[in-house]
Amino acid sequence: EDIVVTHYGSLLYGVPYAIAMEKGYFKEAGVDIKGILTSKGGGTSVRNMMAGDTLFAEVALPAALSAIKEGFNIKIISGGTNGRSSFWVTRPGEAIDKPADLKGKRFVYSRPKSVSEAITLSALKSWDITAADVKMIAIGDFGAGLTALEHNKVDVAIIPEPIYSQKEKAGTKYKTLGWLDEKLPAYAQTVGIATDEAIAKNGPKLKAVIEARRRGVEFLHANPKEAAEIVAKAYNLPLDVTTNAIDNIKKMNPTWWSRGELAMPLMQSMADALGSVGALQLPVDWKATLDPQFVPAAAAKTQ
Amino acid sequence: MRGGLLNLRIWRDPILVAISLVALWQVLHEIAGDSAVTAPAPTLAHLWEMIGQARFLPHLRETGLAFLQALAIACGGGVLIGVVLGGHKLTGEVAEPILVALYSVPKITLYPVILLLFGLGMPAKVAFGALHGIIPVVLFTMNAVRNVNRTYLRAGRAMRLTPAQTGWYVLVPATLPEIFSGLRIGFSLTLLGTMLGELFASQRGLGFLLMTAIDLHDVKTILSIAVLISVFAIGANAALLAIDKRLHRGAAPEAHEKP
Amino acid sequence: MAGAPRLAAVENAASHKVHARLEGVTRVYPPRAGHGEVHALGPISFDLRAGEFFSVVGPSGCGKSTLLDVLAGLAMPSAGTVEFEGKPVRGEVPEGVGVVFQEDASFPWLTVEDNVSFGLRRAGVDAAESKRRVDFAIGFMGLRDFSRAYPSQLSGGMRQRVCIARTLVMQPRLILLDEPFGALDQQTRLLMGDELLRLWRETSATVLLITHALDEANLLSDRIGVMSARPGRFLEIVETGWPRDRDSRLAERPDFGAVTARLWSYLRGESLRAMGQGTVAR
Amino acid sequence: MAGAPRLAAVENAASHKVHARLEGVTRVYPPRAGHGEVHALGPISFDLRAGEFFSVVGPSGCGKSTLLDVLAGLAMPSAGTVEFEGKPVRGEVPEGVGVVFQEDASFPWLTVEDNVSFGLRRAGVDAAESKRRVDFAIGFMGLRDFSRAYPSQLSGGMRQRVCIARTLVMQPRLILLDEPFGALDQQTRLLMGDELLRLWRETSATVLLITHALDEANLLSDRIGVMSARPGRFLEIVETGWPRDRDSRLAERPDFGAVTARLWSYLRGESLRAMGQGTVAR
Amino acid sequence: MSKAGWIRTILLVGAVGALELACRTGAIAPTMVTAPSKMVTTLVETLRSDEIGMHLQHTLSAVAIAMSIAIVGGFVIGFVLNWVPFLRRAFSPFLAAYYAIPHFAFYPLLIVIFGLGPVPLIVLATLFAMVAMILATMAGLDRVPRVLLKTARIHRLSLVEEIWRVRLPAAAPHILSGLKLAVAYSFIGVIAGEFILSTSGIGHEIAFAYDNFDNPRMYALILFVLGIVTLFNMMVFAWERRMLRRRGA
Ligand SMILES: Nc1ncnc2c1ncn2[C@@H]1O[C@H](COP(=O)(O)OP(=O)(O)OP(=O)(O)O)[C@@H](O)[C@H]1O
Ligand SMILES: Nc1ncnc2c1ncn2[C@@H]1O[C@H](COP(=O)(O)OP(=O)(O)OP(=O)(O)O)[C@@H](O)[C@H]1O
Ligand SMILES: [Mg+2]
Ligand SMILES: [Mg+2]
Repeated sequence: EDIVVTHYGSLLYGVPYAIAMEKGYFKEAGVDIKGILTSKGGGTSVRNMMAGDTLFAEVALPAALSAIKEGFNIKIISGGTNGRSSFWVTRPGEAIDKPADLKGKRFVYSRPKSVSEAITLSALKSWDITAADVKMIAIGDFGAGLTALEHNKVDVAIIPEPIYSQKEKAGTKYKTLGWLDEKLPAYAQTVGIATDEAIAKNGPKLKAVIEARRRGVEFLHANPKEAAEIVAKAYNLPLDVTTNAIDNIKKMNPTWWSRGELAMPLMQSMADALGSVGALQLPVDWKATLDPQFVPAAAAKTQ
Repeated sequence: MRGGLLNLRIWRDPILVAISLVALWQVLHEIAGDSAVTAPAPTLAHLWEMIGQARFLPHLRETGLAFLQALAIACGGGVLIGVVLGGHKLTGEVAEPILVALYSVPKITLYPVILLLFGLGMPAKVAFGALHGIIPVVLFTMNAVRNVNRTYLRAGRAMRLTPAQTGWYVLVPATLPEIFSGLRIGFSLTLLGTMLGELFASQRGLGFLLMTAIDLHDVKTILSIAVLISVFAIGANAALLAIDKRLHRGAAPEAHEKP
Repeated sequence: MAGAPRLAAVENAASHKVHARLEGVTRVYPPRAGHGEVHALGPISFDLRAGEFFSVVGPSGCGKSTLLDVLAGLAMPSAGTVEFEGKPVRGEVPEGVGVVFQEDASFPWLTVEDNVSFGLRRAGVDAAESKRRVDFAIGFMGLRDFSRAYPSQLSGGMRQRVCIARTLVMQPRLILLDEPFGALDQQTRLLMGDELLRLWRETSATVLLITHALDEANLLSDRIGVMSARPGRFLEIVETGWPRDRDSRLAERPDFGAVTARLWSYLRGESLRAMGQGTVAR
Repeated sequence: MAGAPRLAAVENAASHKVHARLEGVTRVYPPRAGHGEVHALGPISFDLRAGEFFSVVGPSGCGKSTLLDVLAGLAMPSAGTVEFEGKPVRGEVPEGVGVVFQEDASFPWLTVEDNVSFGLRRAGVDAAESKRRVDFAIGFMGLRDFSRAYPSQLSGGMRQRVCIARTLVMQPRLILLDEPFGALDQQTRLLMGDELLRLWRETSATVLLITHALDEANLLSDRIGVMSARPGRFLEIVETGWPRDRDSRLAERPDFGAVTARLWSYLRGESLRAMGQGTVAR
Repeated sequence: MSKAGWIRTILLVGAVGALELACRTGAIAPTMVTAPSKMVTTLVETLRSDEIGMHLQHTLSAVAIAMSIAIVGGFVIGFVLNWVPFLRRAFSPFLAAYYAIPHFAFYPLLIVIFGLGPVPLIVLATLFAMVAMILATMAGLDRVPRVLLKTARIHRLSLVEEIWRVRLPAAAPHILSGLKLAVAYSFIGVIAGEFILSTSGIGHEIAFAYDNFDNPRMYALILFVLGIVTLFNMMVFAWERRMLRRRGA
């Protein structure tokens, strides 16, 4: 079986899967995962899962919500990652030290009505700054944002891990704005989804995937060093970068990699954020959206 | 024959251009810095290292395999369709506007349709590649066929050639330079299309490498892959040019007679 | 060319008194970009007898090439019917018909040799036989030094000779020639004419030759059709009555000049009419 | 054509005894695809006298068109020099030279009218004068019914006439014609020849005519250059000695035939040699 | 309508009908492709909304600029390359290879050089469209019969006149393949660029609908692009037909 994991091979959503693959957790749990497909963007990830014989996908929550809203026959069956995994940065020496300094600055985000826009605006709102006070610039992807930042075309950009660690290693200096989202409520980033058909037919396998992933997360917390090594190999990244990146994420948010539980409040706060920029119509009918039957007991307990 | 593949003279000028391109690259690097363009030397070193790694080969093979299939479809199908559309007036008038209009839509938007038709995996990649490359071949061939000297066609009819023979023995050789122009564009676009296919869903292939590199903002790897592909495409182009030159050497117009 | 399997042709020629027949044929070019319809030809009815040498003369633009197109099946008549060897010709060139066009129709991407052997190869003639015929034709056409040259390296007349060779190697039963010697000097014309006569005698093929040279028409033909100014019709079909076994020395006969003069007299008025006419619908 | 500003031409013709001069001119085509180098022409040295009518005859492929290209400045001689009106011609066509090519050179995207007025428009001839000349030329060439037709709607001979008209409306001082009447019937040829003579007399232009018809060369020319088989050289330059004020009735003179016969005798051997020759390097 | 037009219409109607049927009967899930009727109704709705005008204007102006530069520039460059053998030899292998370069990887670079406005988009589309035009121009100019060039020289045309009055019209039917591609590529370049680089324009709207799984809107907009492109193409086709008719094809 194949599964789809958004940004597998680059961003760190896929770490538990890489570990589970390496450690043979999938087999042990009763599912034979042959490959992990990556794809760019939530829209494509969901479509890929629906088109192929893929069992399961971990995709961005907004993509899952929109797809379900538009009548795609899928359900959210497990939690993925929660909270933030990236830094807001500006150029070193830039005088942005307090919320008031943000006024009139140029913020870069990936695409209109995306998570990055929603979260940025939510964070600003938490400091009583409105969209009208700043300049929001869509630029496609993070890389372009960094380039724009360096050339003084924008003032604040977002860097997710492991790009941040990689840049740091390469000697690029940024000034992080850690305080920016202090007051932001926690939110869910990615979730596990499956088609109704798979849910009906492949229940045990889905369960196994979620269970294997959970064990991956446990392992990650228990053996951070080895985990970093596994990721370095799977993602073809330098070991110090992965070590650093995993560290950073844990520092920011110890429970970024959830154990699979469906954390309602976190999902709700993401939905609210999206709703506030008009990317999602509220309210969400969670009943029709979720199918919690596969969340492993072990995960449910830790919640 | 002058113009053999080993002739130094025909390589000198393109090499000069290549050197200027590298110089331009260096200049761009100076302007834009590492976050947009890494410098030529370290990039090439990185590329060399990448190619050396054992894990690189499966990626290359994956893309190569898809590309070759797509290329065969784009070239073979393109010339065939081009000859038919150009040679048969009614078919051409009916089909051309539909083809061209569909082609003008960015292929990315057709991704769901491709998924529907070909599913996920190799067939979809091949289809994506062929879809990009075939129309230039069709258009160049078709247009050339339409403007073929009518007397050649009349001669063909007088010799009772079948439509297939007319196509193969008259229309194709008569339009070879245009067909090759189309093939050159088609070749490159097929390559691009195949990689685009890998951007959407993959676990292997150059497109996969490129996508993760973009995600990671790993400019050096992005450029390395771009250079690899460009060098390959340029080499293939030069080869196509050389073949083209040999094939229609008799019909080739003389160079301008300079006073 | 010479000494080729020609029995079939002879039999065929013998079994059909009429080799090709035109009945009430007209051709009107439809109106197109900037110009109204052009009534180019006819109505014309005439029989091409099996094995005869027929020439067509007429003023420029009178419809000679159009007639050839219709007869060869390259164009459909707007009205009337065409028959070849008893079967109707409708938009397709029948087997056994060879055509040399007025324009240069040599394929620029092939060498002289390959141009000449083009039809043979398509027809599946075996290699040895094909080579023999091609070599002969190239030599006879004076192109031996240029057999590996491409048409772009030839003079106008040489290219025309390539096209003649390409048609004759096929040994057609009906040979249609549209001013095949137009770009040749008179002496070469004579040589070619004699050879064409010899070939015609030997193979019993039927020949229809469009020419501007009245002497040539006279010398070569059994019958000569004189065409009127457009729309082309036969004003007169002149029977020469020359013996089958003739060559260019015929021109020395006293009655030879009389036939040329007769053609002249018919044509004088037509050419003037063709050049000065102002009667046709725009 | 007629009655146009021709004083300039007359003066010019008068001030140069020699209008164009070739000295030791040869032309060798370099080796290319499948064929070795071809020594097409020369060495040739001769003077074209101002105001004369000079014809060139020679076997097919002997280098006549090549000679014309060199003389017009369209091709560079491989050796030797070309002069026109005292100035060297080096790879550029001098002002005052008009050429009609052997191939069809009509512009397929222009109507007959626009083809004919092509050169006039850019030469800055004023609209009324231009229209007058174009109308005259089209009418004279028998194309009045087809002035708005495109070349694809014309017969071979009609297209040739378009090209002749296009050149003559420019009233060049040196007119180079490469078999301009090749696709025309004999009667039309005669008409055109007479008109060409009239034009030549009226404008004192110098004419160089390449032709295959010996009668025509004889009738029209002051001098006739007979070319050898390739590489083309003048075997002989025949002076006809006809009066300037001549026309086609000249053919009735008793001494007319003698000149044609002389041309014939020179050419017979050359054509045979050209057709059968096997001496040139591959 | 011409015979070809009728057949084309019948074919299209048939195809659309079949698709409609497949969608209605559920053979094709609405999550994959939207029924044509839905596309049209959504399109009408979309066109009624105010913002679409702005997007349309952005896209079309970028396309128009890119297309004009590409066509004129492509011809000029093609001509120069054809004219100077050294340049032709030097650049030929690189020209078509350009299409293989994954240009989307260079958006950051474009932003650095051309800023954040519409310029990078236009540059992208122009380059994409121009190369086809260059190649077609070169192939077309090779086809100009030598005797016509000789005629031009006999008339002592200046270089510009020769290009304009002889080479261009003689090569025009062959250059058409480049022109058709240039039209297509200007659209592709701008719209695909808008997917990523822009916050407005039809391309951005399509991408947005795509990401939000708003299939009806996405297909409606694609349909709209198809319509506009067809409009452009029809002008080219009409011109081609007229030209071919004159030249007797
Ligand atoms: N494709 C065409 N479309 C329209 N009119 C045409 C076409 N071809 C020929 N014509 C017209 O038909 C008439 C006869 O043309 P055709 O070529 O048969 O003449 P021809 O006798 O062969 O003349 P020539 O001796 O000059 O070759 C001419 O008036 C010409 O204008
Ligand atoms: N472009 C070329 N490249 C090589 N050889 C050429 C080229 N053009 C002409 N020739 C050769 O030069 C010789 C003379 O050619 P040219 O066209 O001058 O002959 P011509 O006298 O005009 O013949 P014709 O009466 O048949 O038109 C021929 O043998 C021909 O093969
Ligand atoms: Mg004709
Ligand atoms: Mg010649």
